[in-house]
Amino acid sequence: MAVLTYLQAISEGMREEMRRDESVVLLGEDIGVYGGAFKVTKGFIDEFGPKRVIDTPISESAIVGAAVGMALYGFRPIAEIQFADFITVAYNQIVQNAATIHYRYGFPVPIVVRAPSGAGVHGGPFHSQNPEALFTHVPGLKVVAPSTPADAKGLLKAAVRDDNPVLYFEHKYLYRRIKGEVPEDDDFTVPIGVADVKRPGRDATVITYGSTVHTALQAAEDLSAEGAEVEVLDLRTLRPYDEQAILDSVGRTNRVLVLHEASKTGGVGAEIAAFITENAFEKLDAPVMRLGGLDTPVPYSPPLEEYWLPSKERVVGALRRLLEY
Amino acid sequence: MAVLTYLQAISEGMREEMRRDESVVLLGEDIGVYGGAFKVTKGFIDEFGPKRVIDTPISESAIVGAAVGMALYGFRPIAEIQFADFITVAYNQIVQNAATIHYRYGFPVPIVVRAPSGAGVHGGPFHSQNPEALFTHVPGLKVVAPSTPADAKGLLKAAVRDDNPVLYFEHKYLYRRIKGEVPEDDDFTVPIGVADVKRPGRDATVITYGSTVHTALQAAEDLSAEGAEVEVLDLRTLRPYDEQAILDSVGRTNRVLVLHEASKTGGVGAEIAAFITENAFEKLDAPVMRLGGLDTPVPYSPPLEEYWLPSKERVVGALRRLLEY
Amino acid sequence: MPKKKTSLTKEQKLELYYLLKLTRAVEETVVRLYKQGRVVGGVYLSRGMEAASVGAAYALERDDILFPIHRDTGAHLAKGQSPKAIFLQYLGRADSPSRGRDPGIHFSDRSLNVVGNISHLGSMIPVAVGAAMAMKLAGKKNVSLNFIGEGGSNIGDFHEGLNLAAVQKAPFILVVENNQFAYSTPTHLEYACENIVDRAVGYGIPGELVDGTDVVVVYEAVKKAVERARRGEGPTLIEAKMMRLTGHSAHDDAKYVPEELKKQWEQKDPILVMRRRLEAEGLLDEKVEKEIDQRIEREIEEAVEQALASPLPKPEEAAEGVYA
Amino acid sequence: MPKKKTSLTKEQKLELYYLLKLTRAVEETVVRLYKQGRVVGGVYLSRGMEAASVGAAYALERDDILFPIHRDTGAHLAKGQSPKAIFLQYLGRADSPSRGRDPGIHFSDRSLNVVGNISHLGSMIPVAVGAAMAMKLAGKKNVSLNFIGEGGSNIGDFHEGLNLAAVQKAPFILVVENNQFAYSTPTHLEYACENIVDRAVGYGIPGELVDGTDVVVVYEAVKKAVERARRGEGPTLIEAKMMRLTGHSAHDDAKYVPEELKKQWEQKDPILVMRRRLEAEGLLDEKVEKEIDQRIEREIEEAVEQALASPLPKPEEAAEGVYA
Ligand SMILES: Cc1ncc(C[n+]2csc(CCOP(=O)(O)OP(=O)(O)O)c2C)c(N)n1
Ligand SMILES: Cc1ncc(C[n+]2csc(CCOP(=O)(O)OP(=O)(O)O)c2C)c(N)n1
Ligand SMILES: [Mg+2]
Ligand SMILES: [Mg+2]
Repeated sequence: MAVLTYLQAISEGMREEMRRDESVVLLGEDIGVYGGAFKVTKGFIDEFGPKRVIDTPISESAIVGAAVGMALYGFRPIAEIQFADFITVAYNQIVQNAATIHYRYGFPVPIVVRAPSGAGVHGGPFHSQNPEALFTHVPGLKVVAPSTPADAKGLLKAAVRDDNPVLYFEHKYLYRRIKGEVPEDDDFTVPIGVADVKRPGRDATVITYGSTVHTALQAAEDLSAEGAEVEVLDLRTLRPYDEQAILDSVGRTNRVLVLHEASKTGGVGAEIAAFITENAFEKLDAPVMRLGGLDTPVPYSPPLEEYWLPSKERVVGALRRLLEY
Repeated sequence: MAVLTYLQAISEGMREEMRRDESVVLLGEDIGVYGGAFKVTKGFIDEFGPKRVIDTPISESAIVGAAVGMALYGFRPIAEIQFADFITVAYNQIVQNAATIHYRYGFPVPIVVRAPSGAGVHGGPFHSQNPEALFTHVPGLKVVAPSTPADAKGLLKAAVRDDNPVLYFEHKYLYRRIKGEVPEDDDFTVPIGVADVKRPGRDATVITYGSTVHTALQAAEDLSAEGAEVEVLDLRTLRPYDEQAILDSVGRTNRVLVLHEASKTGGVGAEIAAFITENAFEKLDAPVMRLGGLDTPVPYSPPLEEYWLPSKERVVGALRRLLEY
Repeated sequence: MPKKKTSLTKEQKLELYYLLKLTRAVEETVVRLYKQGRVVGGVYLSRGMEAASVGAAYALERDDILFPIHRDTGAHLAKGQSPKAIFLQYLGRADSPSRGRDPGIHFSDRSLNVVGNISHLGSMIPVAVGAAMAMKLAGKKNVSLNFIGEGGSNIGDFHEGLNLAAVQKAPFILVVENNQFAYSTPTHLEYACENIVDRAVGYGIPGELVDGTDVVVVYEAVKKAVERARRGEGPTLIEAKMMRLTGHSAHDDAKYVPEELKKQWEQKDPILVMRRRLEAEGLLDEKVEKEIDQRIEREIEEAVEQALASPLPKPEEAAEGVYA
Repeated sequence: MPKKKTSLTKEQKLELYYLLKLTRAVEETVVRLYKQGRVVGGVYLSRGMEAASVGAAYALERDDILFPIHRDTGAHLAKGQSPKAIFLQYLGRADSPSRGRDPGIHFSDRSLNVVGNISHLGSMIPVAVGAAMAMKLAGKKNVSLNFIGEGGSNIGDFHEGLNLAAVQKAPFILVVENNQFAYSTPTHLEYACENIVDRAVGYGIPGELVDGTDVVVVYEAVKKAVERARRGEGPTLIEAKMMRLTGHSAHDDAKYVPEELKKQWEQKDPILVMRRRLEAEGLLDEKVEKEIDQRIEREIEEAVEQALASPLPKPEEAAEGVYA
């Protein structure tokens, strides 16, 4: 297996799918000659040409809408939103058009919307957002958020092969900071809807995804030194989420912290916590706790942004309370 | 007190606020001569003139954006979205512009966005939506959803007087079907953020809002005949929600069903259920249950739509399970 | 009014006339069913606008893709749809094209290359542009065509969609059905330009303003745009001017429309306009007219009967089919 | 290049020259701070574009409302903002206008009637239109002015905002800063019209294309639009053509821009253009030039010093102020 950065893994996943299947095309701003704002599509236009690597005007609603139209007529477009924050401009196309077509008319809409998300890079309120929970309420969408290079590649490839609209939130803080082994098998995919135990444990579970998987792993490491074994369950897919994996983990540890970088209120964690309470009430030795980013926009200045983020210290603190409950 | 329909109450609330405060203006499609698609602003243009009752082109993003701009310079605009379903077109203006300005710059943004929402009227997938949970994750917004004429008027007036962007989801099924006494005092408001016990009980609580308050009341009535006293707590405000009222009710009944018309997954109910579990775990004699619309778009044909809706029978069924737990 | 020369055959002209009348008859039937309480949802009519809807769709081949909007009964029919499908839709029946999920003429038909719309005005424009891009990329010579009201033409997606289509030289045609009102809103509150077609220059594409009450004129204009698109020369914006001769929907009496204006436009009822043309060209007499009317009556009667006999969907079906 | 007659006084012209140079100096200082690792976020520069930003804002009175966008350092300064505030912003300090919440020149100043932008291109257009509507409704004679890049002009809100402004005859001016690129994207991939200003006719408003490298020309065009707006005649679209003489942001080397093009446009550096004009008019000599440079140097030095001495915000402040 090759060792790749998270960013390289996404890139490789796309490249492989484009080589495998001519119907896979890319749409986005600056994705051609420039290779994308984060260089995820570097070299793609040379290999696949401008017909399949379509540099668009700045018009996210048209980008997603056009992707839907192409998907209805034989293509499998991957639309890139330059920063996830701007996905709200394309919101209507995603939640009203893409999400509902199959239910209404029975046509598959195989599009992927890639969106670099997340804070920690001093991007301020509009280059730091984690908008996944704006979509997980919407029937018809699939939402994924990988935390490792292998998952990033596997989920990308699965998303391209899926016949439904898949929102792919890639965390830009992880792009070059996280490296890992990635299977080279052309048909390696990570199935959508399947969670993954990133660290097994018996005393408590952190259910999380994306960047905070790493925060959770660090917190688990710290607590392990104190004798507490914390399981880290990486959801990977936020809709449809892996009910069985969640119930299994709760069955093992009986204590759960749900964690994400996005603001806490109304976040994905609410759904997960509610699901657990509803379906594993008897298994719980403590309340399901939640931890997320502050309920504010993401501020720019480092002291503010650091305070905004759910830090390892906060995760450890929450886990201590959970373990002591 | 006058007896008004839910629709009349909204209308009267707006009229009173416009008489009281010259800075209150309306923006929307067909709200002038026509008096609005649902006639909520009937006669307004005659009384207040076209300068304050602004008939706009079909461009919801500009409507909300312009409302924000007017709010920054001395006005208190009420923007009408003809059907709540179309609010997704204005999504970016609401969640990125309106919601964040105070945090970033300290300017109040006193706008109200009125949106007739809800199913039950055979409107199909795009005239039946309950989009409130698409907004309750967003810091900076307030979200209200009245169930009675008195609340409709009181919350409308409170929303107009609030210095923050308030999304006001009025349920169109209730418009002419629900009548009730409404205080005539010019300064009657229903405070934002305060829930209301619509029916007291001791055996279980239904926490709900909007149209399903009535479903819950009917279910409670049915169960009362069987000797179970179900409390109905009407949230009225979905963000910020009334934490204390929720905890108080859980303290009284120890059993909770969270109910709404919107699709269950990722809905407002998830946040409420998660909050309860986190903060009143010891008080719970049963898992917090949730009931909502199906996790699909709202279908058009009556048998499908009826099946989609969380019916009284389903509420009674869920409550029985809760009571027997 | 000087008539342009047209490439239409006699048969085609009579077919267009039949389609105009069929559209009118289908909609009148829907109104009847509505008044009988059988249509559960709203009814949006195209009376006065049939020429644009029929004429534009008639310029398409089967493999061209049609994106009709909320009043385009005529376009569905001109693309080959059966009245029965339309009735089934309004009645919300199990075997309607949307299986009871979407109301009225919001429906698709894969075999006819018709893609139904969401209600959000303008939202189909980028989707239709995408379909056009797909045709081009696949090396096909087909085009996609979408409609928009003059009211809907003020929404952001109109701009984004047309601009993208222009840059991509996508084989796309957008027909603006300018019927003087958006619901109750008169044009001077909708836009301040002379004509919506004035916007074409802002995308670097041709724009053509046509009499939207004359089906032949609309057909010719769209045909030209289709040929242009097939040649790889990119999109065209066409504005068809006409009048909505009914309320916004079946429950709207349109009191906000001045009586005089209504009267004036009644003279330009597309069926009258076409009848005058056919008579002038000697293609229509009482006998032919009667044959057409009888054919339509028969077709409608049969379709209504079959539609009414069709079952409603089973409730539990509501939960199915969210994902492919 | 024939110069238009201008109503500017000698002092004003020299002030404009000073503002151009100040803008350049402020940005160069920001780059220096960036390279020292003191600016935590991104840096977007306006080198080559100062004339449009400065010239447009200079045409406004204090009670007119300015909506600058991501490269409008010059507009902030021309509206009366201090360099210190800008440095504080980039450094994310507690007493910066946004209190460390928003980066760089994304900030507001109530006392100067400047409203900062969100990053979403075009999103401020409807907001600025609303501010203009507020002026009109309040019976004031003030206007609002917003900028947009030629890239951002392809987003839906451009269309919705301008159309609403036109229908409302709002005292609104939109200045398109056409700098040939949107990030790495050249104009032919952004739009297919000749000029962005061709879109004005589609809203029924005047459009004016100007040389965006000449601050006087921009000033005069905007001034005319402002006067028109004050007279109640509605919005104007102005397109200023120029070139972004740097990368998209401080980390972009802009390799995608042909060297020749860069060279060509270097000749039209707004500071050079204005210097030539002032020299031709006999308003500038070495002494005056030196005075200006020294003033700027002094101002910048002082501002940087003060800014660097300012504290960072307290972490806990992050949680405050979501609601009014
Ligand atoms: C984005 C959006 N806003 C509002 C509506 C509600 N609505 C439906 S039809 C209509 C009027 C449309 O006018 P126009 O585009 O001129 O088409 P017409 O109905 O006149 O054919 C309105 C406002 C909608 N469907 N979508
Ligand atoms: C809606 C949206 N999409 C994408 C971006 C990312 N982005 C920031 S600046 C920029 C290029 C803007 O080009 P233009 O409007 O021409 O302005 P310029 O930077 O050239 O001054 C892009 C794509 C954004 N800020 N907003
Ligand atoms: Mg119309
Ligand atoms: Mg540019």
